[in-house]
Amino acid sequence: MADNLLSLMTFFPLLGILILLFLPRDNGGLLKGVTLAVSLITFAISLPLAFDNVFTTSGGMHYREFYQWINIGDFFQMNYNIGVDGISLWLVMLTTFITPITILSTWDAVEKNIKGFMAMLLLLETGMLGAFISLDLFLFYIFWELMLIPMYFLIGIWGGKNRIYAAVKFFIYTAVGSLLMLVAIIFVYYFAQQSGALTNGFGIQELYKLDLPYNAQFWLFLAFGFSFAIKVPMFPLHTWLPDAHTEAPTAGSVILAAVLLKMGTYGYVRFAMPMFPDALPTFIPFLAFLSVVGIIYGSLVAMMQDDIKKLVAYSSVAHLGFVMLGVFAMNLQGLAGGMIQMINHGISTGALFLIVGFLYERRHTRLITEFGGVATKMPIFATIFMIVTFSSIGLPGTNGFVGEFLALMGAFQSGLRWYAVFATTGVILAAVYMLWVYQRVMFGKVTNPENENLKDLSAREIAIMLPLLLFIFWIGIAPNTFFSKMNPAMELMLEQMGADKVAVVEMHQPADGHAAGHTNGHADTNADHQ
Amino acid sequence: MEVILFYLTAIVAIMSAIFVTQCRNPVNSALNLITVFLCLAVYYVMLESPFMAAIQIMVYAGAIVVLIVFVIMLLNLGLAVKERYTHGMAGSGVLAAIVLFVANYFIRYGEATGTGGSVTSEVVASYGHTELIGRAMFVDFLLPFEIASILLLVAIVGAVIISKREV
Amino acid sequence: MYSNLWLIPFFPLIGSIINGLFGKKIKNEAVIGGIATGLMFLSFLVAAQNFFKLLGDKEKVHELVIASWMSVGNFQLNWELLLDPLSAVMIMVVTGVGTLIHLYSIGYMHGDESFYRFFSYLNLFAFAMLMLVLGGNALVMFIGWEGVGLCSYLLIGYYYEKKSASTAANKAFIVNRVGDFGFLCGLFVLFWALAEKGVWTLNFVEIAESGHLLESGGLLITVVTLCFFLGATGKSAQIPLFTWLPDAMEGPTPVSALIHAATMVTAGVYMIGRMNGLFAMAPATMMTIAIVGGLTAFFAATIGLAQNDIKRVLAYSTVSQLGYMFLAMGVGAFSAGIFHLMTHAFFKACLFLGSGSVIHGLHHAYHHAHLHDDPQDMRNMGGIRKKMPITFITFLVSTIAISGIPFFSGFFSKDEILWWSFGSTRGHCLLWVLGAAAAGMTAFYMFRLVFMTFFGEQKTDARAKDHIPESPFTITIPLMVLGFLALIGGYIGVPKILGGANRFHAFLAPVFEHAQHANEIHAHGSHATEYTLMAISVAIAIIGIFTAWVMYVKNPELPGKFVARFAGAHRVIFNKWYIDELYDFVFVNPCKKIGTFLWRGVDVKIVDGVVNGCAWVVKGIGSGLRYTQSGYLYNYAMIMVVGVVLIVGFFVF
Amino acid sequence: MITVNHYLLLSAILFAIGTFGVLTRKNAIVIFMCIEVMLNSVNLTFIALSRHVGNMDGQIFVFFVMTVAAAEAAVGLALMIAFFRNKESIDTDDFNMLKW
Repeated sequence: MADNLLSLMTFFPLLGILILLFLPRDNGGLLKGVTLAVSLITFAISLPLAFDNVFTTSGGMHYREFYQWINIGDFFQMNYNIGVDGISLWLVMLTTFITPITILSTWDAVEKNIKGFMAMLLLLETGMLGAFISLDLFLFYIFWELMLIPMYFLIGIWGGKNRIYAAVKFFIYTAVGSLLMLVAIIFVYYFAQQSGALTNGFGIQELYKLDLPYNAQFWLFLAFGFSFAIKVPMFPLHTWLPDAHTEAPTAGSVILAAVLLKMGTYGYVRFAMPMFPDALPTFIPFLAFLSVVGIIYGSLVAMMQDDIKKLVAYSSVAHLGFVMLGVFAMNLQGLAGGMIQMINHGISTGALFLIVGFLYERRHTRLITEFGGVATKMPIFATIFMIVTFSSIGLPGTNGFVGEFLALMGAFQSGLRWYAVFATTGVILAAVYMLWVYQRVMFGKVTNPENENLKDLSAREIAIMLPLLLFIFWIGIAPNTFFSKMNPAMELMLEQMGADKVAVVEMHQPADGHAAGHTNGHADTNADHQ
Repeated sequence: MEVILFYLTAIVAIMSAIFVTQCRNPVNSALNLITVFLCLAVYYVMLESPFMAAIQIMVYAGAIVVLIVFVIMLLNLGLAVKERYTHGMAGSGVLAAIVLFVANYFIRYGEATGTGGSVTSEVVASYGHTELIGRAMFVDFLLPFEIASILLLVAIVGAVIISKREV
Repeated sequence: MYSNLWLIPFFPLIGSIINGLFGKKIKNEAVIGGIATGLMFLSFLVAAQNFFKLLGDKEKVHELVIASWMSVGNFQLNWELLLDPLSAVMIMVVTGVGTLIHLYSIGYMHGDESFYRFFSYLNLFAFAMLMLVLGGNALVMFIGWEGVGLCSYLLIGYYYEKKSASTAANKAFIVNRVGDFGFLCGLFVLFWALAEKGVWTLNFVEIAESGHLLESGGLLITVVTLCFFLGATGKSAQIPLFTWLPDAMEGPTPVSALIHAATMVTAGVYMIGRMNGLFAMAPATMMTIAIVGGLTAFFAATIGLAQNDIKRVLAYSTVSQLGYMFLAMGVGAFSAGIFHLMTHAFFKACLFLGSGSVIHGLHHAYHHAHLHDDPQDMRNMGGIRKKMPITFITFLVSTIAISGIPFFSGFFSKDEILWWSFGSTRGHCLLWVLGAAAAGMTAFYMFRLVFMTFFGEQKTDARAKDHIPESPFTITIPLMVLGFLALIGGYIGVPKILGGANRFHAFLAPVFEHAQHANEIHAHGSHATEYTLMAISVAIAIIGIFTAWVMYVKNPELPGKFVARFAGAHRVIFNKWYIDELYDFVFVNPCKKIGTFLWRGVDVKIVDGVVNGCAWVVKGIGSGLRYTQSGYLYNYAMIMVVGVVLIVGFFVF
Repeated sequence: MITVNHYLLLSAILFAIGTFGVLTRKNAIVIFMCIEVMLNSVNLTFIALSRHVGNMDGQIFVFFVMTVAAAEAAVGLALMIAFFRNKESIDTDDFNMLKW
């Protein structure tokens, strides 16, 4: 059992799909119940991971499984090579945690073809879990593409009015990135074979050890980075996100925000950055710049939205900017901030999409102007929305703060000081757009007669939100639960990324970085003082 | 003798082929097609492949053309001939000429390599053509043979499905 | 030894949770109010116990680590509390005034629909404020710092059905966020600067110990302290971020008293006091603080001259008084600043509660008479002193205290500030002039307020004026206690020159003295100068009071003439120097425009334009090429043959 | 003496005629027959060369071509019947639904 825990967890949802196939198509309750049960069992299977203390002591890969899969002699090998470490651990947990919640949230929302919908959700879960645990580059690519398909159908079949456009846009955007990545993967493999370094398929731990020439790293990082940047999404490759989010059904939006976007950031941490450490110093200023632009841009655009869902979508762009900035800081604080912010974003933004979903189910509109004074009609909803809003704003004591704070602190300590200053303005802007929308939706008098009969949250809806609220406070107050298991893995990863090669200001030594050109002014003045 | 037979048969084959392409009535085309097949069977015999000749007559002249004629009769096409039954004569003629030219060039300047294989006239005479074919087919080409049988099965099923009324 | 310190913030938190979750079920106002007030009082008792223990203790700095919070590599952060004289004073003020205001709220909020919500918020606020003052490292302090901002937001927007209330709440939070931006930047830069020296810490004690590693007066320390000061201006409503405080008066009056007068807004002052070691090392920042403080004191006082809303006058008065405190901090009179913070907490809380009592009475009267007049407009008041004698007396005492009349609490603290601003090594006589002028105006507008409200004819609508009752005892008891404190609170800090021992100063000395000595900050000058300055400031105050008496009691028509004479100046002052409009013009509207432009312009037109443009090009090519698909068999056959010929031909030739 | 080239030339002529027929005729069944002519010309080539090089493989190939031709005849004619049923015609000019 424990030997194959990860495989069991990953493929259990597929088993669920198999069960669904044999159930009658008309019995919606049964279908939903079975799906929920399957996702809950998946969660239960994954639980031992969260309680395993091996992660606190060792940063390497655990729960390894290795089987040969496609083996054409020396020409082509790929293996079923999976494992989990402190970095992927919480993302895996987030996935198994969020999926039952989304399934529960669609209880009344989906009417047509429930069977297909549920099957897609489960397929998506398998894809996401597989991508997080793959240690073989090619296997990763397969799962990466596998995620794309159910999401495409979720948007395209169960989406809103403009769903076809959104689904195609989402698909093509992502596919373009994926193809670039595929080319890069093939090239890496080719190169590894040439150098004779590869004995183990596309195993990333061996690819880490490849010493590619700078030129190759440059182009490969570009290809990988581009692909992941689309998924993150980083400015200016973000425009699929608002459309996809707006048109997707609530469950789709939640999973898209909570997990799928993390694929991009995770890809940077796991693949792009450690595999091509020499190219990093060249790209980091540029990427950090885009992250900061994303933060400010996303916030400003979010401010002016009239559709709540779009607002949340743009706020995602800003939040993920913090993640990326933290990751690019290339030090432990920044990386920890980035990683925890991924989880946070999954929880907070997922919760926000659920909240928008609640409103949408009641009123079938998402326009802010249609609402107003909802707080008087739905006090419990108002409270929950308020907590989530402040979590999204990053109020200390909630999860958002821990992530933003550490990410920014990391950035301040690295060569990204000036970027961090601008990124910090995002803290103000986040308050502006979130509070403004909260005011317009919840406060004031009920002006629209259609809002008179709004019902407060049902027990099911409260049950959906409670676990999320729990984690909002848990991460905010005792993040060490998470950090203690992430730290060893992050230290290893930073070593692999060659954190010392990048112009990071280490203790006792002032910045000398060539790459950190922008920061020189600041660092020099500091050096003068010494 | 052999030369005369070759040229005579060639003339018949070519003429019949032209009739196949030019006859107004499809039934006539079909009949001419049989002639072409028979001529080719003659050549197969001349090439010391009597089994292939037999197959040629049975499968092509026997089965396929019968099928074609059947369909023609079934659809009653013999009477439903339109005013214009051809098109693009000039262009197609030029194209066919070019094809011929290319093929001719190919034959003239090409070189058939690998001559002198194990299957000589003596071998054929001593073993018999049928046995040779059988050996090759059921020993060396067993798998393709089986696949071909499946192909035929699929084709039969497909034909039945397609020609069903509902489609 | 001080291990029960954590109980101080814990009690209100419990209260908040109980009332927040179960208040709706409890329903009984007495129970809800009792829980909130009782827990607050318990917290006060624990605070008092710790305070007196600290008084008798030789060791003045105590830290209590509760648990680890974040631990990432070298960065180790704990949930930790810090008790030293400074935080001891603050917890006494917060819990003491807090308890009184809780008690007051039971009476004031009587009959409110969501009574429990109010008390839940109020307790939550007390928790956050106590975390702020007790926080042992900058981040725990920041929790409190943002937490009070959150509660301020919730309480200002308490009447959320009113658009103006929710807008004011948003404004308060967002403007505070601007300050928080500064706070965070300061924190980051400080942490980085210290980490470079090998000290990875945010702990206040350790920061104070290793502050000397940074170069005194250097750029880095100036940047750090200026960033922190930006944070302080946001929280404490100083120029340029003061605009939110007057709007914050949309909240219920006890909120204004607790949050926007006594406690939260003084957080900035407290923070500077907490980091006095760093600030003392940055003379440029100190000067900035002093100038900003002085100017705020002055400008806010001018705006206060012309307001008619009773709470707004008090709000501007608060801004002005906070300016005083910053002036004190800026000139290095840290203990004087904290002293004024404390006395101000007493008399300003009393004033707000008194005004609340008046509003409550008027509201009651209007309600009785079915009128909808504004119960906060002073032009509808007058002559109330006979109706509400207790309110009147306590109000008058506090007004005298704020005006700086000798032997009331405000006199001692304000005078010490003025003296330091003149005589300190970091002071300047112009700062004194600003302060003194503001003091005169304060005396004027505060007495204008008293005269308009309590003296003269009753201008309240005739139908309502006989129904103004004195407030119930839950309201008057806090008033009396606070009035008493406003009267005598100054005696713990009587300066040496007046024969006192200035025990307050001595008590805080362990916190401030080191930095003052190390950076040569002290007030110098002869006793004669000090006496003279004292006399001048008292004279100015009396002139202010007299002017108010002349204008609002003796010749009530005088103000009208005055306004007519200086119409332009009055309009500017009445409209608060058009600062709000200026900010709208400079920040808010451009932000909105940029946002719209980025969305409609960049996002939709440029980025999506490129994306859809690619799709459009592909589509165009496709729709051109599709005509090659004629659908005719022979066309395809022809093309195929041509292709075969070409390919074979290519290989043949 | 008849060499292999004679056979090849003859098969080329037959192939060209078949091609010509495919391109010019409108009647689908006649086109089909022309294709059979082309296939047979190829068969002839195979057998001729098989003899020439002394190897049975070419003849086996012919066998498979015949198999395919038979399958094609079955399916192709079924298609024509189906088409005729819908369009009352097997004229290729009417086969133009698969366009833009």
